[in-house]
Amino acid sequence: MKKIINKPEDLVLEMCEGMVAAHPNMLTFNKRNKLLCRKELNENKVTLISGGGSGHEPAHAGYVGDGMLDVAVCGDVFASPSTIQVYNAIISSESKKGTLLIIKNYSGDIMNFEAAAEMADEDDNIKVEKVYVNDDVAVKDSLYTVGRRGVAGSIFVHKIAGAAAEAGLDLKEVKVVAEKVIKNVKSIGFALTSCTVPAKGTPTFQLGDNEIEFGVGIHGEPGVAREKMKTAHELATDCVEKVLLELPNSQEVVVMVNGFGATPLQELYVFNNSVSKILKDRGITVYDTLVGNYMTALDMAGASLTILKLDQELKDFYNARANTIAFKK
Amino acid sequence: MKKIINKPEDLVLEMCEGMVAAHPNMLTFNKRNKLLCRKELNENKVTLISGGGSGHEPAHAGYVGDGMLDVAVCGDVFASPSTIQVYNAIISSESKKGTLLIIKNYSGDIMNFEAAAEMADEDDNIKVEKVYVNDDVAVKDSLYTVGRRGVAGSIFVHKIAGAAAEAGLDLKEVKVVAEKVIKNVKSIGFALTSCTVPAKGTPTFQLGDNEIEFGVGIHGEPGVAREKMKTAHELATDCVEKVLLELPNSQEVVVMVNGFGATPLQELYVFNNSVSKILKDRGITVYDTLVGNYMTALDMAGASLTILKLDQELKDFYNARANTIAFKK
Amino acid sequence: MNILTTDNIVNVIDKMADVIIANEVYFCELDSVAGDGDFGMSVAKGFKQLKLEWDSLSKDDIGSFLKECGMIITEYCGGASGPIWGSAFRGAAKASKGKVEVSLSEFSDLMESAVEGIQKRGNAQLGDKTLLDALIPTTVSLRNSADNGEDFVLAFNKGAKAARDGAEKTKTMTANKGRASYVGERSLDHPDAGAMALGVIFTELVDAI
Amino acid sequence: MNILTTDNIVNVIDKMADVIIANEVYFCELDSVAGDGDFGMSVAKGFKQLKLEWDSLSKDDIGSFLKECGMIITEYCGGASGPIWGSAFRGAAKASKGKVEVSLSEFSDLMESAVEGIQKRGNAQLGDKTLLDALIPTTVSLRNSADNGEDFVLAFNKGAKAARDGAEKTKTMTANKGRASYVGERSLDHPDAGAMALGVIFTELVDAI
Ligand SMILES: Nc1ncnc2c1ncn2[C@@H]1O[C@H](COP(=O)(O)OP(=O)(O)O)[C@@H](O)[C@H]1O
Ligand SMILES: Nc1ncnc2c1ncn2[C@@H]1O[C@H](COP(=O)(O)OP(=O)(O)O)[C@@H](O)[C@H]1O
Ligand SMILES: [Mg+2]
Ligand SMILES: [Mg+2]
Ligand SMILES: [Mg+2]
Ligand SMILES: [Mg+2]
Repeated sequence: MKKIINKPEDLVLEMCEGMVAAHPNMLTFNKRNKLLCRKELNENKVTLISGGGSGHEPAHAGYVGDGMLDVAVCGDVFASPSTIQVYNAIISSESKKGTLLIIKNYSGDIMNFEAAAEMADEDDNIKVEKVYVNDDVAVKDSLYTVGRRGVAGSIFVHKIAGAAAEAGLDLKEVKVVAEKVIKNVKSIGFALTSCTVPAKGTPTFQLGDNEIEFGVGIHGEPGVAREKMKTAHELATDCVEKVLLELPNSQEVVVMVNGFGATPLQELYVFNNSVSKILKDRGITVYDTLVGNYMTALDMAGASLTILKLDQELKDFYNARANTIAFKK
Repeated sequence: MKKIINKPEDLVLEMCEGMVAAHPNMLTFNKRNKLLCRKELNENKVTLISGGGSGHEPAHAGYVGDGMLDVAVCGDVFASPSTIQVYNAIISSESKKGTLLIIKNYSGDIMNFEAAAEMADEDDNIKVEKVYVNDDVAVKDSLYTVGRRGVAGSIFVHKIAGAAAEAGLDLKEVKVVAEKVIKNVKSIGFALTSCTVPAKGTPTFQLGDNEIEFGVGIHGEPGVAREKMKTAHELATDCVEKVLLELPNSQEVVVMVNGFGATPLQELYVFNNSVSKILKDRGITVYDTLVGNYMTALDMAGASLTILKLDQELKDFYNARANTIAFKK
Repeated sequence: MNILTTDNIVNVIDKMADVIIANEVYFCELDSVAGDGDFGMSVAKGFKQLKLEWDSLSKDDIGSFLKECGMIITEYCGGASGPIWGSAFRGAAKASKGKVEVSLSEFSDLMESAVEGIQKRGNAQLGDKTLLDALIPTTVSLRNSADNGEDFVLAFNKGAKAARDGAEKTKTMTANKGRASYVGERSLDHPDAGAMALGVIFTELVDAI
Repeated sequence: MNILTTDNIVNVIDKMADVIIANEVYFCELDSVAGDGDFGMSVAKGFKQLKLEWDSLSKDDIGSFLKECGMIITEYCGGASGPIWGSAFRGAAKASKGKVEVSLSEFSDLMESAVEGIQKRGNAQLGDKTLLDALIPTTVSLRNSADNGEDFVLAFNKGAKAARDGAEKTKTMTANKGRASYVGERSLDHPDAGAMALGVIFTELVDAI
């Protein structure tokens, strides 16, 4: 393992401090609970909190700011923040309109965010609502599983629910908007290499020179199938296919081509070239395209495709002003 | 080699097309000459053109737009664009105030940009001025060499000369401002891995598990010394030291912590944490900090530190509005 | 040995922490096959903190000791492990409130209460390919030993075997809970990290009593 | 053989293109040690384009053929190689304007004019660790052969050896021009890619006449 770090134990703390040092006008940092918060909270809007394990930078602190999140809670690498951390996030950002937790659908996050919500509700009388992002379509959803993972689609939830909160909607309404985004956003990813969790020090899995993992998440979990390496165009074809299956009758969409951390922009643009052509061939209008590292998996090489199906309401909120480190509108 | 591409020969073209597909409101594309141009040219300001080999994305097309460049000329991977390409960039973006070429100091780029400037001057009577960015401090400068490489510091030249052009300064004045930036911007980089040039298909150099190349450029050239891997803090100490040696009496600076393509943001922020502490200890005020992939070397893991020493004029131009894909102000 | 005192329990937890910390990397590796590779780190982090705060922990009675352990674990264990291990300890604390010694039967109450705590928080059942597939068999085995009047040493030996067997069985399950469920059929043939870890831990604990 | 006709020159360039294209990866490797690894690709790209447009190239006389080659190379060779090889061809074209055959002495004029073209554009001298360190010795050797009345075959054999020896010598030089200069002392012990390539090319061309 070769990484620009000091000790693995100090990594998350130093990363947060390096982030605040770079953006002192955007963020404040609560060190004990590893909370990255908006510089100025507005107590007259619904508070939005997200977070989860670290290793997904710029998620989630990169989306804290005007028009998006109020607080990002940072867990250790790939590990949900603790109940206590989330609880402190909730009570330190209380607004008059209540708090929405945007949770990626993993059992660890769910348990911690839910327990924290119960504490805040019972002990502090704060209204807390929760939404569960589950945009990854790699694995079939069924009654018998815990459902699908939340991945890069989260950023659209932050953006659009953020705009709804900023527009003054109340807690229930913001939740409805967030759930609409969740219903209409789907993703699929593939890995060219594994990532290396710093505490472990070796790659989570091994891939041959001509192999990829298709259908991976953002934690170095293996995908649903090990496949032969393909061309960018074939990969794009597979991804668009898989995602659109779950978004029938899409007419106008926002596309995100997301890098997992070690894949250069050059390749992401080549991939987007194919995605945009395939969507055009299918008669789907691309309203906007994001290409870059939005939700990463440490130093994994690979990419994901996220498609958000638009309607007028989502489009209006999507277009609203946002000013965060990693997303500006 | 595992990359999200189709054929190496088509890579640059497809990347450009993928870029324009993602940002149709920002860029137009001249396919024959691989020019990425501003959507709307302003014939009443000095035209700014930069470019060079590809593989440095988002440089340079990511800096085309309001307040920065007018045209980016894209060569093949790590290969200067041809004289003909640059010549076409010049004649297709002619303004009433002349054209400034922002050239990174490499013999290939210099020969092609200069020959193109001669052609445009002699055949088309276009006033063309040139500046040479040489911010890399890895190698000692001397009378007997061709000087130092241009690396990530280029982005500050684009930003500040761009603001000067936008403010209506004339060609000579914009050139003077650009040269002031060049004098005051210095960089140093290090590699944790080599990059792989697609046409070659194997890494340019090999590094052991515990080795880095210190003082690398952005083309997979080896650095000035092979060193043992160090902690983030030690690397930051070495880099700040080297850069500040060449910027005596710095009081207020802009810092850029630049990733080479395969290094995740997490590590860049850890690195910045150390950089910001070291600068503080030296009594230097950090006016602004950029952390991210601004000038990459394909899929190289590693980072560079760039410091821009400010004065009031540079600060004012730095603060001016800019709206490009990779840099917004 | 027919009774565990507060001191004995403190010793057992001390040993448990040592085992977890010593196996941090191995537990991460177990979680790498179908999970995200952080399990060892997540659980070790809480137990390292426990060791740090060890001297100031209440050791007045079993219940208050386990409760304080549970709070630290909830706060410091990362990921899913914080709520799961935390609620296990807090569940066990509830069943041993005020007690300064426990019989094997009472110890079984305590373990059942731990299982209940985990299930309340995490909502998983036997067969869901989680650490419950090791923990529930162990608990059942301990209860049987208590009913048969066996002593702690024999009971712990049998309990540890039940955990190892249970962990082994998770190989044949496709995960429903936790991260392994996100990889679908791919988690078949690989045991659950948490269940395997319990097998290791219980085996080592036999020597601690 | 004491004369090269337009046809002969066309053949030599054809063979030269083949050699460059066949050695694309090897030339990239040469450039990897102290350069940026793209030299083979950059130079091959222009010669591939040359082959594509081959049929439509003017073959009326040596000068106009070389001039058209030079234009394509300038446009299609990437990096430093475009201006360097382009000005070499355009320089050679200037010295052979209108000629349908050249003697060895005239051929030497043509080579000297190529060197001049490169130096005008790239500003490098002998000893700067560039392809000039192979090209200039070759040119000198050809001129000597012409002065001694040798024929083309012997002259080309000697010229190729001069190129190889010159390339070999670049190992002891620290680069002043081109990308190798950016790595300072690190370029010592490694030959220049362009010079090495000329050694290979000239050696293969001996068979083409
Ligand atoms: N709902 C649950 N109930 C009980 N145990 C669970 C549950 N979810 C996960 N686990 C256990 O936790 C282990 C994983 O812990 P850890 O790696 O810390 O969490 P994460 O899945 O968040 O990375 C699994 O191996 C499993 O034994
Ligand atoms: N100024 C120069 N004059 C002559 N030859 C040069 C000069 N600069 C570089 N070269 C030659 O070009 C070769 C490198 O070409 P290439 O790899 O295409 O360019 P780049 O350095 O831009 O990557 C060097 O090996 C050297 O022989
Ligand atoms: Mg985890
Ligand atoms: Mg080059
Ligand atoms: Mg895990
Ligand atoms: Mg080169």
